[in-house]
Amino acid sequence: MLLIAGGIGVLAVVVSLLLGPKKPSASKLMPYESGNDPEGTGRERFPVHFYLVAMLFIVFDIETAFFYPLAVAYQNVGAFAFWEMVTFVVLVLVGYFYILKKGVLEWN
Amino acid sequence: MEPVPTSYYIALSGILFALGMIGVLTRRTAVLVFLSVELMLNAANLSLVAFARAWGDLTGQTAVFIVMTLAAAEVAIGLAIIVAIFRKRETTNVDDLASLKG
Amino acid sequence: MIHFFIFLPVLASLLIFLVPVRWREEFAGAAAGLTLAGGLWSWSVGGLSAYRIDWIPALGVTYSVQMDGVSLLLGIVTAFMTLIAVIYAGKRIPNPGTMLSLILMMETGLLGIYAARDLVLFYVFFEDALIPALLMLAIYGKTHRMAALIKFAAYTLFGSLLMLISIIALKYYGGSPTFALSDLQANPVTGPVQTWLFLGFLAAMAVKLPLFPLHAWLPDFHAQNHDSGVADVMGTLYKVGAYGLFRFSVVLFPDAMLELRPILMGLAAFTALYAAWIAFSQSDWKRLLAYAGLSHMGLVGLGIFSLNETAMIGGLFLLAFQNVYTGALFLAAGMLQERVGSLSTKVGGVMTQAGVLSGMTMTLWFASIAVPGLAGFIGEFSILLGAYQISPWLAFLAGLSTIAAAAYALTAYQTTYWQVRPAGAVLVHDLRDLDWLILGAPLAVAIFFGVYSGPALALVQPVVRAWMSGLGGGL
Amino acid sequence: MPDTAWWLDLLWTVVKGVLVAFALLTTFAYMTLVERRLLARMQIRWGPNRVGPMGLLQPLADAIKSIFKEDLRITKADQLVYTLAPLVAITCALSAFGGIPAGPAGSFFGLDPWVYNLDVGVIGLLAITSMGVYGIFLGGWASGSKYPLLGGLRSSAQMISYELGMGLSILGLLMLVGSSSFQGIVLWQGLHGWAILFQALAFATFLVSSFAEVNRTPFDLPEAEQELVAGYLTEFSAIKWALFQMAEYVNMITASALMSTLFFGGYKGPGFLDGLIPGISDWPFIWLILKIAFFLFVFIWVRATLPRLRYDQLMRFGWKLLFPVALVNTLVTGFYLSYFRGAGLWPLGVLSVLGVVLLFVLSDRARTLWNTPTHRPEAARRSLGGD
Amino acid sequence: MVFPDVSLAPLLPILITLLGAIAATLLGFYLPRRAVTLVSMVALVLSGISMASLWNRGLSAFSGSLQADNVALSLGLIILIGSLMTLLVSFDSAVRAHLSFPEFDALLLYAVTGTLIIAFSGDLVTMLIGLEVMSLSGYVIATLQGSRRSEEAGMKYFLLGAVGSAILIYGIALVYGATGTLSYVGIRDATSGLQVQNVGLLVVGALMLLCGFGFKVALAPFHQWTPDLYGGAPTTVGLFLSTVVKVAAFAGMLRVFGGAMQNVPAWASVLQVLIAATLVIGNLAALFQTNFKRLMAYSAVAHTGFLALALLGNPATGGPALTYYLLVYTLMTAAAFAVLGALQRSEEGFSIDDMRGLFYRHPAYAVALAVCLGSLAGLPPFAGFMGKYLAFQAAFQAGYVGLTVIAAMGSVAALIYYLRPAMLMFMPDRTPAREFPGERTPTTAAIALGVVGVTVLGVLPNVAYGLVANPAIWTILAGR
Repeated sequence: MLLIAGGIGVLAVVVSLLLGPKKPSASKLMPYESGNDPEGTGRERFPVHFYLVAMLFIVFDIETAFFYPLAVAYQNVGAFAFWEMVTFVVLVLVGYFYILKKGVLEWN
Repeated sequence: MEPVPTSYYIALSGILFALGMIGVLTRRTAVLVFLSVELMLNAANLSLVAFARAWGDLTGQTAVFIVMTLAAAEVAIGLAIIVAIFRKRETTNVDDLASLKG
Repeated sequence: MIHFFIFLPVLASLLIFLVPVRWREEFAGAAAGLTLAGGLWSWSVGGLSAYRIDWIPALGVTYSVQMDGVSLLLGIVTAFMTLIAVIYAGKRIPNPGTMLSLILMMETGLLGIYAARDLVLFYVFFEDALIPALLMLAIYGKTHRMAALIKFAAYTLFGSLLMLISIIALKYYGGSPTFALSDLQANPVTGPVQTWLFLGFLAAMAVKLPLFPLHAWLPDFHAQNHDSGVADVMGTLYKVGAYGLFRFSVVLFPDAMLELRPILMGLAAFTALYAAWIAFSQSDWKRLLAYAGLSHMGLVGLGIFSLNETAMIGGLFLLAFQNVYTGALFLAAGMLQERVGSLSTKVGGVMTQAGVLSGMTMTLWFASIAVPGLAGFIGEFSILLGAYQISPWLAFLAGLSTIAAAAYALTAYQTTYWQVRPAGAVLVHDLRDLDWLILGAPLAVAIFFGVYSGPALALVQPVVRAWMSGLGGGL
Repeated sequence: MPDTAWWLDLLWTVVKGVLVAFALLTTFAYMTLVERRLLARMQIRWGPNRVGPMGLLQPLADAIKSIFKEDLRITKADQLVYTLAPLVAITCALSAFGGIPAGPAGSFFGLDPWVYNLDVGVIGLLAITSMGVYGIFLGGWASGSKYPLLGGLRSSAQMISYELGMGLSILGLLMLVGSSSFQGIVLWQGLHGWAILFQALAFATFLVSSFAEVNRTPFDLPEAEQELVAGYLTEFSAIKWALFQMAEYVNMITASALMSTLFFGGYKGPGFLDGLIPGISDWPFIWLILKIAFFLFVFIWVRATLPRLRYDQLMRFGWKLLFPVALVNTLVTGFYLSYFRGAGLWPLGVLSVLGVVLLFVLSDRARTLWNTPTHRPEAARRSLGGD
Repeated sequence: MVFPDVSLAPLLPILITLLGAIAATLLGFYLPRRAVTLVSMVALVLSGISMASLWNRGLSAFSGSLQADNVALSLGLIILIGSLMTLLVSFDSAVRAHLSFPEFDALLLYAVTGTLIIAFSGDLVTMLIGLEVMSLSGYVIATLQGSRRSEEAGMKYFLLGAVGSAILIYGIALVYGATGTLSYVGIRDATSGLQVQNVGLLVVGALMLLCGFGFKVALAPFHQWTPDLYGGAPTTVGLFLSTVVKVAAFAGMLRVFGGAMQNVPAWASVLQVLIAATLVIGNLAALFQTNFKRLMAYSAVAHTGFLALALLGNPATGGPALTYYLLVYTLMTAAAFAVLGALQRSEEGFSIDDMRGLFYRHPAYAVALAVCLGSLAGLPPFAGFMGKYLAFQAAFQAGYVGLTVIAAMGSVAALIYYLRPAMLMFMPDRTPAREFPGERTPTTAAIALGVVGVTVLGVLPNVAYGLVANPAIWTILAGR
C-alpha cells in the first residue's frame, strides 16, 4: 500500500515536471515575505517552546503506548489492572501537574 | 509464506548496530551522535523481538517496551541538553567542548 | 598492662591537645616516662606474655601481641629514647605541642611493631608509624622536604605493599586459619613459592633496614628534618627492618633465607662499607650521621642474614643500642647547631668553649665506632665473629667498615671540635640544665651495657636460640 | 494462506490498493467541489457552476491546471526535502486508509474488502497518519522561508498535541472490545451495539482531536492567512501544493472512516433492516460510504459554522481539556469494567453521556481553562538559582 | 484472573524514596528549597529504616525480579549514606553553586530510586530500568547548574552514557537470545555447565554488558568522560556522581557478573585487562593534576580499578570485599568532596598549591581532609587500607597475582599524589586565606560523618564487614 501510494505521488510530480512550463526568474523563486526582499536565513531558531511540546509529546505518547496492551488485555486481568492503571496515571499526572505549574502549557 | 529465520533478523540488527557504532565514532555533531545511539537502541529492539519470537515467550517484547521508553526519555533529556548548549554557543560540535581539558 | 604499654602514648598524643599550652611539655614527658616505667616494670616481671583475640574473624586477622625477649628490649630502648626526644623537643622546639603529639603517636606505632605477633597487625602498626614521621617532616622540615617526603613515603609503601601481598599469599598458600604468627608457623609455605613470598617481604624490610639499593630515602630524610635531631631520633628508631626480618622471615621463610644468604650477606656487608665510604665525604653532621647509621644497619643486616646464632644476637644487640647512641648523636648535632648555627663539620674549636658537650659527643662517637667497653663494641664484635664462621671474606669486608667508621668519625669530630675557633665566631655556651640529662642518660646507658651486657643479652639470647633450634641449627 | 498462491494474494492486494487509492483521489476531487458548493449554499451564494453541468467538471479542470502549472523551486529551499515533503504527506495519507475494512471478510467477490489487515489495526493506522506530520514539518522547513517554517512548526505542534487526545480517547473503546483490530471492533459493535452508545465522551474528544489532526476549522491555523499567509503551503505551487491539499482531504476521509468504524458500527448497517432485506446490514461498502459521507458533511458544516481558535487557545485546549478528559474517560471506563462488569454496559453509556452533558454545563467554567493564561511564577526564580 | 506476585514489603525502601522524590517535585512549588531538602532527607532516613527492618528476611517481589536480600540492603544503605551526605553538603553550597532549585533534590531522589532499583534488581530489565532512571536523572543533575562548564560536563556525560546504555542494552538482547530468559536466576541456571546451544552469542553479550558497565563505572578505556564530569560539574554533583552512582553501577556489575554470569567464560579475563588499564591510566593521570578537584576526579577513576579488583574474586570473598570497599569509598570520597565544597571559592575547586598551610587556617577541615586522603591512599589505621586489603585478597585468591602486583604499584603512585596535598596542608605558610569564609554546619556534619566512619571502620572493620561477611548471602547473588 505504502508503495502504491508513494508511487502515485511520484507519478504526479514527474508528470507535472514533464508537462509544466519552466520559466524561472529570480523574483519568482524568492521566498515570500509579504513582498519585501527576504531577510536573513529562512531557518532561524524557533521558540524553545516547540521543543518543549515535542518532548512532552514524546513522553506522553509513550505513556499512551503503554496503555494499549493493557487496554486490549484489560478484561482478562481484572481489578488488578485497574489499580495498575491508577498507579501509572497518578505518576503521569505528577509530571503533568509539574509542567502545568512550570507554565509549559502557556502560550503567550 | 514460510517465516523468515531468526538469524536474518539478528544479522540485520547487527548491521544496524554496527552502523550506529560507526556513526558514534565518526560523527562529530552531538545530534548525529545521538541519532546513531538511537539507531543502536533500535537494533537492540529488533534483536530482542526476534529472539522473543524464536524463544516463543513475551519477556523480550516487554523488554522492548521498556527500551522504547528509555529511548524516548533519552531523546527528551538529550535534546533538552543539546538545545540548551546550542543556544549558548552556536555549535554542538563535540570537539568544541574543550574548555574542560587540562 | 601490655595494651597500656602500647597505647598509652597515642592516648597521650591525642589528649595533649586538651592540655593547656603551658603544661604540654610536662604532660608529654610524663606520658613518655610512664611508658618507659611500664617497659621497665615488664622487664622486671620478665616480659609480658602473649595476648590474643580475634580482630576480623571473617578474615582470620587477629589482634595478638606479646612483649618479651627481643621485643621487650627494643621496646624499652624505644621508650627510653622517646623520653629523651620528648624532653629535648619540649626544651628546644618553640610551641612544641604538635611535635610532642607526633612523637608519642610514633612511639605507639613502634611499640606496636615490636609487640605485634600477627602479620596484618604488624603491617598496620608498620604503616601507622609512617604517618607521624611524614607529618614531622612536613611540619618541621626544611625547604626541600617535599621531595624527601615523597621519596620516603614512596620507598616505604612500595616495599610494604609488596609485603602486604606476600602476607596475603602466605596465609592463602599455607592454608593457615589466621594471620597470627603461631598459626602461620604451624602451616608453613615451602618450595619456590616461599622464595617469592620472602622477596616480597624482603622488599619492605630492605627499605626499612635499609639495605643498599633501597636506602636512597635515608639521607634526604635526615637532612631535611628539623635541625634539632628530635625527628631523626624517631627516624632512627623507625629502622625496624632488621627486627622484622628476625621476627618473621627467619621463622616463616627459613629455606628462602638460607638460599639467598650469600647474596643478602653480600648486600649487607657492601651497605656497611659503602655507607661508611660515603659518610667519609660528608660535610654535614646530619648526613654524616645518616650514613653512619646506615653503615651500622648494614652490620646489623649482616648479623641477621648470616643466620648464625652469635651474629644474630650481635645484630639485635647492635640494633637496640645503636638506636641509643646514634639518636643521642643526632641530638648532640642538634645542640651543636643550636649553639653554632650550622651543622657543618668545619666549624672549628668548639671544644675550647663547650668542653662538656664535646666530651660527651666524643664518648658517644666512641660508642658508635665500637670502642671496647662501650655498647657498640659487643654488638659489632659478635656480628663479625658470627659472620666470619659463615663467610670470612664478607666478614672482613664488613670489618673494614668499622675502621672506616673510626676514620670518618674522628676526622669530622676533629675538624669540628678541635682546631681553633675562627675569629669573630659566636661564643658557644656549654651544656645547660637539661642538656646534661639529654646527653648523659644515653651515654650512661651505652657505658653501662658496654661494661655489663648481661641483662640485655639475657633478653636476646633465649629467643634467638629458640629460633635457631626451630631453624634446625641454622647451618 | 496456501504457499502456492502467495503471488496471487500479492497481485490482488496490489489491485485493491490501486483501487482504493483512486477511489480516494476521486473522492478528494469531488469533495473539493462539494465543499465549495455547500459552503456557498450556506453562505447564500452559488459555488463553482461554470465548468460543466453544476460545475461537475471543475475538479478535473483543477487537476489539469495544477499539473500543467509551472513547478517553482524556491532558491533557498532544500531541494530534496522540498520535493520529498509532499510525497511523504500524500503517501501516509493514502496508505492509512487501506487498513479500514469496508465489509465482512470475503464479501468483496470472495475477496476481503480491505487492503491489509493488522491485529493492531487501530494503532497501526494512528501510527501511519501521525507520520503525516513529517510531511508538513519538512515541507515548512525545507521551504527555507519564515512563514512556512512557522506554519509547519505550528501545525506539527498542533497535530502532535492532539494526537495524545486521540490516542487516549480510544483507550476506553479498546478496553470494552478487548481487541485492537478493526474486524474485532466492528464485530463487537455488531453484537453489543454501536460504541458511541457507551463512549459518548470518548467520541466527543475523538471528534475534536480528529478535526485538529486534519487541520480543519476551527483548528486550521496552519493555513491562517491573516497570520502567516498559507502556513507551510506558502512556498508550494502547482502539483506539490495539490499533493498537500490531497493529503489533507484524504486524511479527512480517513478520519471519517475511522470514526464511523470505531464508534458507528463500521461497515455494518443497522441490524433491524435485516428484517426487510435479509443480510443487508452485511453488504460491503454501502454503509461505510454512507457514514463517511455523513462525517464529511459534518466537517464542512463545522467549517462553515465555527470561528477559528487563536493558537495559544488551541494548544491550551488540547493540553488542558482534551488530554485530562480523555484520561478521565479511560479511568472511569476502567473502573466500571473492573467492578461493575456484571451490571451490563448501559450504565457506562449513561455515565459517559453524563460526562458530555457535564462538559456542556460547565462549558463556561471549562472555557477559562484555555482562554485565560495562568501566570507563571517561576520565571523569575529559575534565572538565578537562589531561594 | 492472573495476580502477579506483588508484595510491597520488599519494595518499601524504593517506594519511600520514590514518594520522597514526588513530594520534592510537587512541594517545590510551595516550600522554600531548604524545606524540600529536609523532606528529602527525611525520606532517605525512612527508607534506611525500612531497609534495616528488612534485614535478613530475604524477601522478593514480582516473582524474583526484585529481591531485598542482604546484598541489596547493604548496598542500598551505602547508597543512602552517600545521598544523605550529598544533601547535607548541598544545604550549604547549593546557593553558591546556583543549584538551589527544588528540582535538584527531586532529581537526586529519582536518581537514588534508580540506584536502589539496581541494587534490588533480580533480572536484567529491572536492572536496566534502574540504571536508566539513575543515568537520566544524573544527566540532568549534571547540567542543572546551567554554567558553561557544567553544561559541557553534562553533554559529555550524556553522550557517552547514552552510548554505554545502548551497548548494554544490545548485550542484554544477546544474552536473552542465548539463554531465552532475562532473570538472573534463569541465566545462571541456563549457563551452569554451559548447556546453552550458542555460547558465542552468550559470550558476545556478556562482553557487551561488560562494555556498557565499563562506561557506567568508568573503567578505562571508557573513562574519558569521568574527569571532565567530576571536575566540571558542581562539586556537590561531583560528590553524588562519583559516589552514589558509582556504587550503584558496581551493584549492577556485582549482580550481573557475580550472580547471573558467574559461569560464563571470557568476561573475567577481559575485565582483568580493563582493570589493569584503569589502574595504570587513572593513577598516572592523577599524578599530573594541579587542581584538587580534577585530582579527586582522577582518583575516582583509579579507585574504579581497585574496586573492580574485588569483582574478580569469587562472590564469596569478592562480594563482601566489594561491599565494604564501596562503603568506605563512599565515606571518604564524599567527605573529601565535602571539604572541597566547603572551602572552595568557585566551582572550579582550588589548585593544590592553594592548599599550602590550610592546617593553620582551618585546622579541623585540614585534619579531616588529611584523614580522607590518607584513607584514600590506603594507609592504616583508616578504613581505606582495609578496603584495599580486602580487594587485593579477593583478587589474589582468585589467582590474579600479576594484577594484584600492578594494583600495589598503582597504589604507590596513588600514595604520592594523595600525599602531596595532604602534606602541603601542614606546611606553615603566611599567605592569606584563599578559602570561602562562612558558616557551613551541615557540610561539617557530613564531613564528620565521613571521617568518623572511616576511622571507626578502619580500627574495627568488623562493624561493617561482619554484617556482610557471611558467604551464604553471596552464593544466592542471582537470587533463589
